[in-house]
Amino acid sequence: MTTTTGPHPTRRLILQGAASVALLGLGNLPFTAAPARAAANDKYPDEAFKQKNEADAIKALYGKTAEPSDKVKLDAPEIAENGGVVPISVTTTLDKVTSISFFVAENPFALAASYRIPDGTLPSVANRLKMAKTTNVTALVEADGKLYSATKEVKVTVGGCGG
Amino acid sequence: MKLSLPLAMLLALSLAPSARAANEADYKAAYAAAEAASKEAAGMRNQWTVTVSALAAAKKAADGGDFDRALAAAKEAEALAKASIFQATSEKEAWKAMEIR
Amino acid sequence: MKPRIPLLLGSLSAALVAFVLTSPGVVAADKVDPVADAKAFQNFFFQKFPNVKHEDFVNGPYSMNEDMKRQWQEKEEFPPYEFALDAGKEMFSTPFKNGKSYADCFPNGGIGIRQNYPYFDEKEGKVVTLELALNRCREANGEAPYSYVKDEMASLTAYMAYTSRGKLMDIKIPDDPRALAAFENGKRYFYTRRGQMNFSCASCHVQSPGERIRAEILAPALGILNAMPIYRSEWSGMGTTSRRFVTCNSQTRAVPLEPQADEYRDVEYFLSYVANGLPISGPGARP
Amino acid sequence: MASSIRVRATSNGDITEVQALIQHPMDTGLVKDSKGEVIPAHFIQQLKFECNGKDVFVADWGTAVSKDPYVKFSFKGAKKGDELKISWTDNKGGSDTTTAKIA
Repeated sequence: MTTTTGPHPTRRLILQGAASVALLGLGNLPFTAAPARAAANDKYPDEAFKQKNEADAIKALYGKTAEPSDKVKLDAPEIAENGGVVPISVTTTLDKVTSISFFVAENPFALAASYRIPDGTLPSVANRLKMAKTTNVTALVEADGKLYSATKEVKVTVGGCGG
Repeated sequence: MKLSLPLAMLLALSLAPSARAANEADYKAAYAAAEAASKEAAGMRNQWTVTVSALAAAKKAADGGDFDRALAAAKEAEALAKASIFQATSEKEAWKAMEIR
Repeated sequence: MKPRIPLLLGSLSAALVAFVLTSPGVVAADKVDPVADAKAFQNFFFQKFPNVKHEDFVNGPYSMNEDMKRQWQEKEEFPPYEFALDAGKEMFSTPFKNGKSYADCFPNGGIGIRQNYPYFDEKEGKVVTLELALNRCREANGEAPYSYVKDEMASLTAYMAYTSRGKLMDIKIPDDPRALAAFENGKRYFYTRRGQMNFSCASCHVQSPGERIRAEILAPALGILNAMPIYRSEWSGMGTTSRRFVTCNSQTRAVPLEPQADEYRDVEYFLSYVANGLPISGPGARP
Repeated sequence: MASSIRVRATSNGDITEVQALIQHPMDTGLVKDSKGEVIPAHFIQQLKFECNGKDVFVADWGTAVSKDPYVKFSFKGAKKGDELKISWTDNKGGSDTTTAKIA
C-alpha cells in the first residue's frame, strides 16, 4: 500500500483520525486530524455512501473540504439522454493523485462512486452513473493530500410523449 | 403539432349534468352504452387506453356504491370511445394528407 | 387534465381540412408505386437534412444531435447490448432438443441475411418478419415460441443483425397484388393518427425528427428499423421491433395490437423497403 | 455461464488502457416492481483490478452506478501479455472474478 504523503501518521494519530471520522459520521463533531483517505482504510466507505447530502458525504469520505480547480476536467453531457445511464468522466493534470470520487448532489445518496488511484495509475476515470433529476455533478480529486473539485450541471428528464 | 381531434364527445359532455343523484339504473344504462362504443372502437382496431381506464374506473366506483362518480366515468368512457371511432373513420382518408409524395 | 376547448376547435378545423383534401387529392394516389414512394421518402429526408450523410440516418437520434452523438460514441466503446449479442450467439449455436438449430431454418445458416427481412411470403400471402420466422423455426422444431417483446427474441435478432452489420437493406416486393396491398397497408398505418394524443408515426418521425420530445431527440423515420433490435437505456434492456411498436402505441394512448399483428408486419415491411440501400446498424444502443 | 465481467485491456507503450463492462442489475432498493413491492438493493460495492500482484485500481460503488456498470482507466508499468485479475463483490455477498491478458 502506498505510504501517505501527509504528516507521518503515527499509530495514535491514525486512531484519533479514525475515531473522529466515525464520530463525524454523526455529523455533529468538528473534525481535527485529516488522514489521507487512500491509506486510512482499505475497506468499503460504507458511512460515506449512507450520507444523503453532498457535504456530509465529502466529510465522511475525505474529512476535509475541496476547492474548485481548473486542473480538474469534468466531462458530462449537457442534457443526459437518459437518467439511468449518464456517461461521466474526469481527468486531471494534478500529480500524486490518490483518490477520485463522483457526487450527484440531489440523488437520494450524494456519493455515487469513489476510486482509489495507486501509484502508477493515471488520474482519469470514465464511468456511467444514474441521476435522479437535473442537478450538479461534482468530481473530487485528492492530490497530495488536498482536495480539488469540478462541478457541472446535467439536465435530466424523462423521454417520450405521454403514455 | 396541430392537435386536431374530431371529437363528438365534447358535445356529449356539455349536456347539463342531471340535478338528482345518479342511481344504479342510470349508471347501468350509461355503462352499457360506453361498453358498446368501446367494443366498436376495438373492432376498428383503434381503441384508446384512456377509454379502457375510464370504463374500469366506472366499474370500480359502481362496485364501491358511488354511482355519481360511476355515471360520470361511464359517460366519459363512452365519449372517449366515440371520439376514437370518429378518429378511425376520418383517418381512413385523412392520412393521405401527411403522406410524403 | 382534459384539454376540452382546444380539442373542440381542433376537431372542427380537422374535419374541414379532411373534407377539403380528400375530394381532389384521392384520384392521384390510387396506383401503388413502391419505387416512387421510396424515392420520394428518401429525398424528403436528404433535402430536409442536407448535411447528414445518407448512411448516418440509420443512427436515429444520433444523426440529429452532436451532444447525443458524443454520449452514444462513448457507449459504443463498450456497448450495453454486448451481453445480448453473446447470449444470441450462444443460443444460435445450441441445437434444439431434436438436434436441429436455427441455422437449419434460414438461408446461409442465418448469418448475414437480416437485410432481407421482412420478406413477402407468396405461399402465405403475408409479410414474414425476422422475429416471426425465428418463432416459426422454434415451433417447427418442437420448441416453445419466445415472447416477441422479451430478451430471448431480442438476443437472437441482435446476433443476426450483428452478422449483417454494414450490409445494405435489401427488401423485395414481388409482382404480387397482395404484396403491393401489404406495402400500402403499412404506409397507411404509418401515416394514420391514433390514440388520444392523435399522433401518427409520421407526426413525430417525419414532421419533427431532430427536435426534442422531453429529454429525447426524435429519430428520422428513414432507416429507423435498420438499427433494430435496440438496447434502450430507458428500458435498461433490449427491445425488439415489436416492443418498440407496442410502446410507441401506448405512449400516444392507443391500445397496442398484439405483437406481429398484420398492421405491424406491414408497417415494418413499408419502413424497411423505403430504407433500401441504407446499411444495417443493428443491434443499436438508444436513449 | 460466461463470466459476468467483460474486459478489454490494450497497451501502447508503457500505458495500458482498461475498459470493463459487468453484467449486474445494480438495484438501488428504491424501486418498486410491477406488483408494487420494493426491489431490494443489490449492487456491486467493490471492484478490484490487480496486475503483477499489485492493486492497480479499486472502485467503491454506491447505488448510483448504472445497471451493467462500465468503467475505464489506464495505468503504467505493465506490458503486453501480462495478466490482469478483476474481481467484484456486491452487498449480498455475491462475487465474480476473471482474468484477462493485456493485448
